[in-house]
Amino acid sequence: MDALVFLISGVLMTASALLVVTRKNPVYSAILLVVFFLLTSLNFLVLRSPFLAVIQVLVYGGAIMVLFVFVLMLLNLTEEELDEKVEPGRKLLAGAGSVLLFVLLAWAINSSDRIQAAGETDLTGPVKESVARAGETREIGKALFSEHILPFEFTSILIFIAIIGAIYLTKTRRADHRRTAEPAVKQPEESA
Amino acid sequence: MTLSLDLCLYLCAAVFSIGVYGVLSRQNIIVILMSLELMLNGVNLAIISFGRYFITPEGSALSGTGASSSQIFVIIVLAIAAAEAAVGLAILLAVYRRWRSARVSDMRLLKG
Amino acid sequence: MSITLTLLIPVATALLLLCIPKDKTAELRITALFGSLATLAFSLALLGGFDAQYGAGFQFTEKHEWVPSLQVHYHVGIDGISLFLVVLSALLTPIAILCSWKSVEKRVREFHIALLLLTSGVIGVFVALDLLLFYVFWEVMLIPMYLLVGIWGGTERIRAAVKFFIYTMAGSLLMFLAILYLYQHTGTFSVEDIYQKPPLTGTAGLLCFLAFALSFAIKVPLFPVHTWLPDAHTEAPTAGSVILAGVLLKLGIYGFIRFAIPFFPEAAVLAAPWISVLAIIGIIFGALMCFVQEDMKRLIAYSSVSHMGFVVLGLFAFNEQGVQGCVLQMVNHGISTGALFLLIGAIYERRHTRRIIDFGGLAPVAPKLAIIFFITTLSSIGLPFLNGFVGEFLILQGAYSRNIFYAAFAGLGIILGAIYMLTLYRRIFFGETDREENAEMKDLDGRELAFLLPLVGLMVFLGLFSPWFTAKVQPSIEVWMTLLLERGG
Amino acid sequence: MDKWIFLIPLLPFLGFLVNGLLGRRLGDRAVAIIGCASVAGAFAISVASFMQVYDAKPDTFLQQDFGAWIQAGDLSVSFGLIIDSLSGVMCLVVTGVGLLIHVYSTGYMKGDAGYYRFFAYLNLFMASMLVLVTADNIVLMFLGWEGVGLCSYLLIGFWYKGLANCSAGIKAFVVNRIGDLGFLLGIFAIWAACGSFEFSAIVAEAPNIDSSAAFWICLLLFVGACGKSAQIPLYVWLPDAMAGPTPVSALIHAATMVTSGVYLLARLGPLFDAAPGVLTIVATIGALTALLAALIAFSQNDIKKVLAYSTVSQLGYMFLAAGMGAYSVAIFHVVTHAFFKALLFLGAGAVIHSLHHEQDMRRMGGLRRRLPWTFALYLIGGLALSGFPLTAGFFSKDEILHIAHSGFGNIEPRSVLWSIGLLTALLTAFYTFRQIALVFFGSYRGASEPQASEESAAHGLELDKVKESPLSMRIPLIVLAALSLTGGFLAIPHFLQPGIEIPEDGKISGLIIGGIVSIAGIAAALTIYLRFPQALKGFLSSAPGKLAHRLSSRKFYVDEIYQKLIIRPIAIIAEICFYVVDRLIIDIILVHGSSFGASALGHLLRRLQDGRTPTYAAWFLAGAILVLAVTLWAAGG
Repeated sequence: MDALVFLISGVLMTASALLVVTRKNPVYSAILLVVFFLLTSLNFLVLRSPFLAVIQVLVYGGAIMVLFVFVLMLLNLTEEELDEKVEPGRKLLAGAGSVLLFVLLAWAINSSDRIQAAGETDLTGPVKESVARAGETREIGKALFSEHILPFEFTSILIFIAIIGAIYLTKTRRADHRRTAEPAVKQPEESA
Repeated sequence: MTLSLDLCLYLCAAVFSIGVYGVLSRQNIIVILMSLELMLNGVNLAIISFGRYFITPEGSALSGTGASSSQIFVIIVLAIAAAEAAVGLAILLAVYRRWRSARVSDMRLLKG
Repeated sequence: MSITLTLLIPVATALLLLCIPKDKTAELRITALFGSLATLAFSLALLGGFDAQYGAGFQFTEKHEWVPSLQVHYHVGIDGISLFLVVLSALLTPIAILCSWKSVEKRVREFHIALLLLTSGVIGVFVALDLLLFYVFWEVMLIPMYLLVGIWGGTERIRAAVKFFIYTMAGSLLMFLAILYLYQHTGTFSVEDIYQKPPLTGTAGLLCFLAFALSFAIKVPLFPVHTWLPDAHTEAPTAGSVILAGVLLKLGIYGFIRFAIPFFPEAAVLAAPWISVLAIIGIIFGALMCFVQEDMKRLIAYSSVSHMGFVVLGLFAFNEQGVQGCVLQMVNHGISTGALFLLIGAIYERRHTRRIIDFGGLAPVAPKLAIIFFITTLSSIGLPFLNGFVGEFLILQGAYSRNIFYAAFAGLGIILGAIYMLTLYRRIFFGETDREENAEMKDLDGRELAFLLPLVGLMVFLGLFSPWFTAKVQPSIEVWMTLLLERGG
Repeated sequence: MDKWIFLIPLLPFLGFLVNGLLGRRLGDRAVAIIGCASVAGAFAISVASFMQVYDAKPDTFLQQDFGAWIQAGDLSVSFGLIIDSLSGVMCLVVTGVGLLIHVYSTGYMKGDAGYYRFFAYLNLFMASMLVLVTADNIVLMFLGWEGVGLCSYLLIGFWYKGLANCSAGIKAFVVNRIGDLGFLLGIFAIWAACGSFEFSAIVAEAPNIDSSAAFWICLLLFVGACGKSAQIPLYVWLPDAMAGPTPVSALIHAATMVTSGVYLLARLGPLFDAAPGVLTIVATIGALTALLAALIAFSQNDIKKVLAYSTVSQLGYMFLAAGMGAYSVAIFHVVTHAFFKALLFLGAGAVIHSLHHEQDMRRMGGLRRRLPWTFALYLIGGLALSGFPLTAGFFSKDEILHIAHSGFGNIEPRSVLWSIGLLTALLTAFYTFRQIALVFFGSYRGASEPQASEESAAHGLELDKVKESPLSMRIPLIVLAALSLTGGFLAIPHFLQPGIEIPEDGKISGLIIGGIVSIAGIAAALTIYLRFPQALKGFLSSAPGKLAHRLSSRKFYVDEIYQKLIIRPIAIIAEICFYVVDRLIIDIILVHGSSFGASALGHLLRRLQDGRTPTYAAWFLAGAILVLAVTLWAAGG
């Protein structure tokens, strides 16, 4: 049953991911990305991580996607701007590179004995208990606020800094206004 | 047929590689950022899979201590991904205001 | 009587300088001076407490764990060979500060901080008994020197500084590789432990030796990797030149003595004839270079190449006379060449030129300068009665015992040395005082005498009472020679 | 007395310190007193020590050791002084003649701006020379050896405003240094062979040294002696050294320093005896130098240059004697030569002083009436130099010729060298009296030939303004004249080598031949220059005469040859080294070449860094793939 769900959602994930990176219009990409996130969340459930599945939907499907869409709206790129004009050679190279990467990764996965041997070990007693409950919210909370409190706090500081940075970067300054008002945009070529 | 670790990992590798392709082939910075999110998701999925299957009699092999380590890992990655998306998009906005372009090829100041 | 204190005082003084406002130059100078004098006092305490009869091993050792996982220790100690080099470094710092009293006006605070850190770094190199610690000091002292040349130097300072930096960096990177290889091979960074382990032989030993040797040869500098020296000297401020000539060049020789040769005795013996020949070429070549120089500082720089060739020659004679002469001559060269740079600095301060043809007939105008310059010149050309002779005598005796032709060809350097130094002296001090600027030049003042007379005193003292020096060094050299023999040198 | 011998060099040294450091404030009078008193003290102690050595049995000596000077391993050099018969004699000569010259200098240098400096240098010279003489080991001797070289340099360039003087000083120092290198290598060789630097040990070890080692040691030492004692090929500095004040020429470049090479040979006599090959070289070079210098002396116009070449020539005699193994005879000539050559130089100094620093003999003449004292004393010196019978030079020179003719000890007679020596004796008498004729006889030419010499300081000094020099300059001359007349009766060879056996055969005939040669030379010179100056002019204007004169007056072009063959090439090599090797090959091609290579590589790599993030990302990916592939390959393989 698990395997079946996983496989179906896996195929869909791959497909949606491919569509995300290939759609010309970023709005489609964004919508497909939401689909991808939801499918991922499903797979998290299959892998016995219910808490993460929820978080995945909330953070990725909610917060991050809203950000993306919001920015898309803000920019409101025109048709011409959306035209990427990527040379086919570049696409080919990128494709070849990523396929090569996938092949290598697959080879690595395939050739690793430990990965092949990993599976349901026969667990007994309290260990089995704790493993079974590892994905539960309570366990995660316990671990997060005891054993992993330091990284957790660091992460919060990091996010805090990121917020400040984001605000600072997006704050419109007068100089920017003036510059944007100028018709002649300074060409990147010149500044190079 | 049962679900196994290598199967999960193949999926992760596929998602990751697709993300890489996106990063390399696209010009639109927003899409590139989306591709980055794809890559991160691939990694997250891998971590979860390892946490699920790499179990020794003492507990999860990922950290050697609590069984929830992989979950914590992913949570932190998630938080960082959120931060990254926020900062990245903010930079994108600033860049767009400056140069009226969201094309990554137009940014070529990064050289000596 | 603690090495660590001697190391820390300059650093502490540098930190103290940071707390003084940068426009209070007088206070800055005085603080730096006292700091350096305190360093000198501590190094003299080391000298006083040094026990020449102690026998094998190092004295005043301190050992603390630093990076336990790599077995890196803070391990310091001195023997007779490093003792005088430490004292020399500590002696030249207050002199360098005094000689810059008026000539350095730019970024006074940073200047003194750089000088003090340089002192610390240099002393650190001489006392480090842990290879990694040694390497850290070796690199650390590079930076202040680079800054001294690059910020307070002459017109071409940047080029000179970069040349200096690239040369020394190139050498030290190779050395670092060799250190890591050695660590992999012996499993320790401790110098004393490596002495006890069987030495690296064969190709690996030779390659490691060459890596060390290149780094040290650049510092010495040995022909043909000497060309950074004239540039660095010419562009460096007087204080920088004094430290450069007085101490930095000795680091290379010291490295040979402490590390390269005892670590890889087989390779050292194999390379000795080649290095000796290079040293002799350096002696003659450096001397010949002096004939065509127009700038007196550059001339002295080339004479340093020549003199350091002697030092290397003595070391690679691998006999007691040669090594003893080498250690003595290191100190001698520090004193006499240091004094020459100070004198040229004093002249430059007055006339703002170093071109020899701008001078002439200074002897009646500035008799004190003339006398001290003359004594220093004599010391530099190795006249008996002054320090240079004893060192050169021992070196040549050692070289003679190794190979007669070494001594004969190196001896040519003595003749050439007399020619260029006396000609230089004649061109500066003798003849008619035909230029008005020269006729109005002031003689040395009290401050300058205060740092020159001790050096002159040392020249005479070491020239007449060298056994005081050699007796302290002798046991360490004997230990070194036995070590070399035991390790198959 | 042996407790006090350290004062012999120390007193003049203290004089040097006091005069050098405080002289400017002390005033000329005090400086002169300190200068002379310190040397007088050294002289007194020398006399006392000498008497003690003289009274005692042969082979006694006074020795004093002040601990180590240089020490390294088994090598040790001590501050040790020794007074034996040899160094005693030398001490007496050095301090005695030195004292006279100090006294003379008080008058000669009067009014010179560098008065105190002069006495300081002179005292330093005395100290160094006395160290050289009294040292009991060869390294300490080398200290004195270099010290006198230094003082010679300082005193030649005493009038430092003239760059030519300074260059002469440098030339002297450098040529000496060339010799010193030989000396130094000889010292090293001695240590290698004997394991000691002490003269007593070296002499004791001498018979055991194998012959080739002895040959090289002695040859190297002889190179040193050649430098200091101005022998072929290193004699060129001595004539130039006449740029110094005349008392200096008398003291350093005639009486004392230049004889230290002979002293060295005498000191190490037994060692040289073990190297007969070197002795042959020594004797040959001595004889050739004697001849060459005498030939050059012929045509010199500078009063001091004539004396300088005559010094070189006389030193040649000394080496001829030493080369015959008769070191004591050589020292005998050293002593007598010190007397009469100092007398001649000081006499020349008196002439120069009276003529207000005129040195060109073409602007002298007829001075015997205006300077009767000087003339008389100079004449005595000239007679002694010419070997006029019964003067000092007669005995010592003829002893040398006699030994060369009859052989000495194991050494065979060398008739060729003897004949060269005899010819030189004739030439010596001739050029000496040519000089006397030019200076003191004939008519005064000082006012009439104004352009004779460009260097002349005096311009047409009238004869009636020429005055005799002061008493302080005359007394030393009188003492030296007395010694020049009587010095030949001192039995120095017998004193130094008690068992000396000088062959008796032909001794008397030798003396007679010597006397005749000397008188013939004198007579010829006086006749030609006073009676037949026209004939001389005629000869000089003929082709061979011109050639001979040019060769002689241009000193056989030796300086020019050295200039072309040694000095120029060195200068050219230096230029080439600097511009080609240092600048071009090392700095530009190697250093800049490598930096250029690095920057070219950098330019190439820069192309990769086009500033586009995707490109960087692509490289990033490539790197990742590479790492992955390598890791897998390594794990799989």
